Amino acid sequence: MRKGITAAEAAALIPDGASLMIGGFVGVGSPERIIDALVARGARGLTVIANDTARPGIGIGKLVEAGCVARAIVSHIGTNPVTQQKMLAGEMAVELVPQGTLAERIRAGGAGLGGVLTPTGLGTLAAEGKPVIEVDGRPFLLERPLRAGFALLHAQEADHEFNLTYRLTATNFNPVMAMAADCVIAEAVEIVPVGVIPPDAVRTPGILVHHLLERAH
Amino acid sequence: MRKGITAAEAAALIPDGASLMIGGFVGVGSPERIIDALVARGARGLTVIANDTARPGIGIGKLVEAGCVARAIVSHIGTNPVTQQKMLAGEMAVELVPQGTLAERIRAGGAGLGGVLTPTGLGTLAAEGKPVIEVDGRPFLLERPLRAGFALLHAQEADHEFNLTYRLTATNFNPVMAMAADCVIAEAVEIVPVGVIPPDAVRTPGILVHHLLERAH
Amino acid sequence: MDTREMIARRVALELRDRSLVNLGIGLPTLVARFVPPGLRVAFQSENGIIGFGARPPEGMEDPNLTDAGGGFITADPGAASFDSAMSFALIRGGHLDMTVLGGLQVDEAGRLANWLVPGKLVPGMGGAMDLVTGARRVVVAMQHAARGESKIVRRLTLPPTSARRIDLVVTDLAVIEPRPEGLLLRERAPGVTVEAVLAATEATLIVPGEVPEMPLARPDRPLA
Amino acid sequence: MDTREMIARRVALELRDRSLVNLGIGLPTLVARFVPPGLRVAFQSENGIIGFGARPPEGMEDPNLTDAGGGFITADPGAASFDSAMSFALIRGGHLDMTVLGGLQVDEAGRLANWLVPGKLVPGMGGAMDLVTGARRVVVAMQHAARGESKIVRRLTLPPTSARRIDLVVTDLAVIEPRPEGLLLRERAPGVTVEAVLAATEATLIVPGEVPEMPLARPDRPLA
Repeated sequence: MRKGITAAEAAALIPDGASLMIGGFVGVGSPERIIDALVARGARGLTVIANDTARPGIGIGKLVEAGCVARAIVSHIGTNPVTQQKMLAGEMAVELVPQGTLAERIRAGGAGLGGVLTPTGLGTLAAEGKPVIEVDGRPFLLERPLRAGFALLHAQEADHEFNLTYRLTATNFNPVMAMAADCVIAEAVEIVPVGVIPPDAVRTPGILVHHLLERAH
Repeated sequence: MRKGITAAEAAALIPDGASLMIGGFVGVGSPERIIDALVARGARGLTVIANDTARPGIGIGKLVEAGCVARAIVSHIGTNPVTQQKMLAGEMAVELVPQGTLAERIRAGGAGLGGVLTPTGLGTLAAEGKPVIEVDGRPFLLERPLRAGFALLHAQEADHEFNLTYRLTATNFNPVMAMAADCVIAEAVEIVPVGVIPPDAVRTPGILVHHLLERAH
Repeated sequence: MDTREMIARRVALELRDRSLVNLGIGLPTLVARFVPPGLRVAFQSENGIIGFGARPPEGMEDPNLTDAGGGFITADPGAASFDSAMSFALIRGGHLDMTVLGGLQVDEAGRLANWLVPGKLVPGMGGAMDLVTGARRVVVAMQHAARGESKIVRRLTLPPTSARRIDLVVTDLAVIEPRPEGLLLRERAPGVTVEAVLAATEATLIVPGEVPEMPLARPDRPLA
Repeated sequence: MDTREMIARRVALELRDRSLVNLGIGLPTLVARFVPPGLRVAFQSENGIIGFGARPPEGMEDPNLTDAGGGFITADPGAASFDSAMSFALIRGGHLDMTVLGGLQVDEAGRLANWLVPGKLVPGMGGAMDLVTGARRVVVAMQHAARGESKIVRRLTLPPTSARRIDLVVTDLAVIEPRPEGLLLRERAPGVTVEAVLAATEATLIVPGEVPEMPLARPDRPLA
């Protein structure tokens, strides 16, 4: 049985300038309590690796608006005009990665693979500066693995050994990010006793999770 | 709602000389009914891609004993002395692949990736003849994707849209193989109505499965 | 019928039974409303679900069940959900039978540009590059022209989404099939002449002897 | 106490609280019996489970729940199961804190050979190459010699399992730590002299001023 921490304690673990992977897809499946605590402590200079920057007022959008984010590595910013304004104003750097490549680069970072060989992006701006490797006569882009100092996850259920489940489309990037960071912090909708989640339903084994937010009061 | 087929019908779909991925780990999680039907129809010249060749009388071991297998691409044959004898007698070719590399090569085959960059096997016999790619100054072996004509799977539950679940350590290679073959044939311990398996419990979406064995009589 | 509906109805005729289809945001989403009766099509949303249905009634939305644009959806019986790595393994691995996407330009080589207008706001490619590269069939659904300028061009002036040649373009004026030898004019919209299509098109089109009118429903199942 | 139990007891002292550990087939499996009390160690089996327990009573075996050798196991509360791709992502990705494996030879560079004897039957590497390459700490548990020949050799004569230098060797005679400068003799088995270890070892060992006797239990928790 492991003890949870508060959202403020989680935010205090994350120094200014840290790199964070944050689960979520247009805000669905993002760890809102940890994000709120990061905004509350006035975090600065963060690098955020995520699918997108959500919308103003939602998920990662709150970090962007509060000026916490110096750099975003994402597949799109189309849903967040604040990110676009900050990028054009030079207040925030944005690196765009095709969504499938982003998922696979994070997976490679967590799985100890040296990179990703993908056909996606060949012949486009996404290929600029990247090696092309031929395998059996077909060209593939070599994309580098991604890791981060922290992964901030949104789970559906957690048990007191920090095993996690995810729900429907709130799953998205959370499981791959759980493998690819030095420190993994999760918040869950529900915390259940150990043994309640069947072994086959666990999507992230608790041994991968360093901290779990205690129940919200 | 889709209709199942018999084991004999499944075996009739698979021509002599076909390449098959077969789920299972020392026989646990192998599709025994399809295997029995292949033995019964006297299949010949098969290439089997699997973790291992199980034990005599069990799973893939039955195919080996019956002389159905011309070539095996596996991580070990240590549990099956019949495979070892056939290999030494020149009746069967055996290609050994590190287990994690085998899983990842199959995953790459199913995920449209050009190959796998792994540190496993560097400086060993497993590296012979394979390119070494440097990424950020670290060397990785480039291993090629694996695909097969057929994947033969063992599932726990299937519904009538052929969505599949797996159970405990009978899961093993089944889910990755479901992605990496031209024709996917599954047998399940239980067949349940559509809608009974929650979306989050489905491990292989039914759209990937071409045929399901009807209930055993 | 507005032109958006017309385009969606024509694209829907490209759907095949028991296929897995991804619809892009905007016009392509409309295609789901016109699935020919009797066809069982599984729709994938790249944020992680196969087998989703229309927006639920008010008050029955689930915050954990949305499409790639963040809009609420429902799950049909037999739906399956999964993470982003699996979702794009399906897309990149050739398991997606068809994707329908919007477009900014298609050129004579059949290349699509649909993610970036240099000098303007940069939304990002999202899943578009993977979809165009990985889907077995790529259908582009778009207006033939924007602000008076043809979107079917000789050569892309906007950055391509993929080097891959797409399979079909359906516009408010025509159905065009990119082939190795060039853009083939397959059909014209109801009431639109071949000459009108050519006049509205910057690219050179290959015009066969007969160019039939675009069907908007299957002959055996007339338009409702 | 036989030498296998002695080796397993000594290896068990290398276990750390809240760590993820993979035990190879054979001698290494015994280590699970000697987990120091109070330590919570999660054992992984590479066929797809974390948190498994001992063989169940007769009649309670589950055909879907076995270890990597095919032997029946149980699931502890909080266990998690997964597929082979995930299992080796854990191993290769540095999530496995320690693996304990058997060995055929360890050489002065700290390289391990444990999967192939040329000219004999070829069992295959199974998961060994991934485990040795990927685990944060690799501990080899083996007899010091086989048929009179030292298994701690100057240079491997058998094919290596990985180019990686392993972290510790525990034998019936000694505990040896491969370091960049060579093999350091850390401990000797109870009642065995340094001279006896050196005489039984083909490789050159670095011998510090004092070589203590191998502990078989933690000082605060004496051997039961």
